[in-house]
Amino acid sequence: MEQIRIAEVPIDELMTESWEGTLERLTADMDPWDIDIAELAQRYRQYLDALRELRFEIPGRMVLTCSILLRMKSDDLLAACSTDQSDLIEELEEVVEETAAEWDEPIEPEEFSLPLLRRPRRQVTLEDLRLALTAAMTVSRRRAERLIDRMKDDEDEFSFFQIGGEDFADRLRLLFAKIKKLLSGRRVVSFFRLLERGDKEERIRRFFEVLLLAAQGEIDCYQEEFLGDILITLEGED
Amino acid sequence: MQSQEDQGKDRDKGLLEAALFLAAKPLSRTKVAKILGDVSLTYVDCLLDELQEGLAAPGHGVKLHREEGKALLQVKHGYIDAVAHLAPHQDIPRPVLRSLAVIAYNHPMTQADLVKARGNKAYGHVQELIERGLVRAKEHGRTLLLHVTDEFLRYFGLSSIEEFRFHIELPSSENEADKMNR
Amino acid sequence: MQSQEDQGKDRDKGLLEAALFLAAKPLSRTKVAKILGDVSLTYVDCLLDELQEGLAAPGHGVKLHREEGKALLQVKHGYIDAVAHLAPHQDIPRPVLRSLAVIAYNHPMTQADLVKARGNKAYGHVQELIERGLVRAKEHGRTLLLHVTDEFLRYFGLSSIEEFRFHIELPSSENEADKMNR
Repeated sequence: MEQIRIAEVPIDELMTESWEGTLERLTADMDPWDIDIAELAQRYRQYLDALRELRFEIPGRMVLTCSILLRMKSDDLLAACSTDQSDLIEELEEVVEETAAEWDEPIEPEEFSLPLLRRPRRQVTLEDLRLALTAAMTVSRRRAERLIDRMKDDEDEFSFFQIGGEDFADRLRLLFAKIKKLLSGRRVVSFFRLLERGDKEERIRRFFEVLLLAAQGEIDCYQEEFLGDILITLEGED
Repeated sequence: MQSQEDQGKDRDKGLLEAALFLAAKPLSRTKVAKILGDVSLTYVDCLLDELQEGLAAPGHGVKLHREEGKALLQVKHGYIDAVAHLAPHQDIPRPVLRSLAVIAYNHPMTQADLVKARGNKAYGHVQELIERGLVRAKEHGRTLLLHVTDEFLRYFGLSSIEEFRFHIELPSSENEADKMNR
Repeated sequence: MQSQEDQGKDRDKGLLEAALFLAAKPLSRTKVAKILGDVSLTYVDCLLDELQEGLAAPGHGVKLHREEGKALLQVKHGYIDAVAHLAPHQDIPRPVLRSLAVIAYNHPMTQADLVKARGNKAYGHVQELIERGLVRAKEHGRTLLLHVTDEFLRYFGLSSIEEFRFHIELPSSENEADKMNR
């Protein structure tokens, strides 16, 4: 005998099922002429537990059905022979029908409607157009100013690399020493090994210095592949 | 020929209609008075009465709803179902909307009371409304207590649940001229 | 007493008004016909004519605007400035309006110049403005030459593009800057 598992019953069905339907479902595997009341009461309680677990409201008539089933079960167990089961079933049907009748007539409220949302869109006025033009011009002016500022910044950055100052000559000397040290025993050194922080600013500065050392004939630079690493050797090593 | 006075009144009536047409929220009498150029509230009431009466005639699909000194144009109840789909945000099925309306009107309300009012299908509606973030539920004894959320107010462009009550349509109010003058 | 026919027509007029009142976008004649219960387009036109005529009378602040088989309720020109602040939404998005203003001010102007002034997003704005019939574009070498249309003039109630230029004498006062950022 395969028992009905509430967990396998689709939620929608559970929610909308009538009490008779539930009883039918719960007794589907039983002999209609020999319903095991004890077992049915047990299953009905499981069913209510399952509903509670799903946080569904449990209509009063279901609780009532369950209580009547439990009473039938106890009657059954308590010497049942003298109890006329058909009377009990009649009683069950009557009370359940009465309660269900109350439940089936939900108190209809006066019908509400939610507000119908409107999104009134107004036409644009000449004043809006005038303000839009002023705003567009301001934005456009700001954009132009930003562009000029950026160009100025670029110039400032360029002045940072200005050649000829003491510092710069020193830096070149230090870099050349570093390259020679890194090259001791090696044929080439990667450009990236010359970097300490590796940020964009340092990379540009170092690249500029490397180009100058190459231009001065101290080192040779080459790339094995397009956009690949820059490899540095001492001039005339090849 | 029209007198100058009549022309002035026509202008004011036009302005009142334009203002109510553009405003998505109820307009207070004082606001209307200001728009008309700081006129008296008695005059505003007079114009509102005329407009209300005019719109109440057959052949109009819109009516003037007045409550607590505020006024708003609304679609007449009998036409709502035929035109509701034209309004923005009508993606919630009507039965679910009705359950939402009941919750909002009784806010906060227990799920048990909602089911009494709307039947067993309301369980599903509550689930859908929670998923949409329009309603939240708190345990409340053996049932749930349902609240509408801030998202609900945002969705309907309302500033408070009281404003929602202003919008609420009760079909019986359609023909009650005296109610409108409250 | 009203005949049944009159009652039916009143109902249709009410429905039409309700639909136009609620609709966020212009309604096509075929859509109206459907809302009225699959009536003929001739009948729809007849109702639209009547509504348009009725609203044109003094004392109304709203008019029926019809264009290319679509209809829409709009505030009459004379009233818009007084009530515009009541509607949070305008029917041309702000960035598109800015591009339109630049085109009108420089009219005619190449698309390339517009993009220089307004950035790449201006390509999309031009498309939208052409679709709305406010701007037209003619090929002009490798770019487009943009003009405002008669519909543009009608929309803003102008008689010529010069009148627009006259209206928009650029402000220089301080508080104008705040206003622009509204």
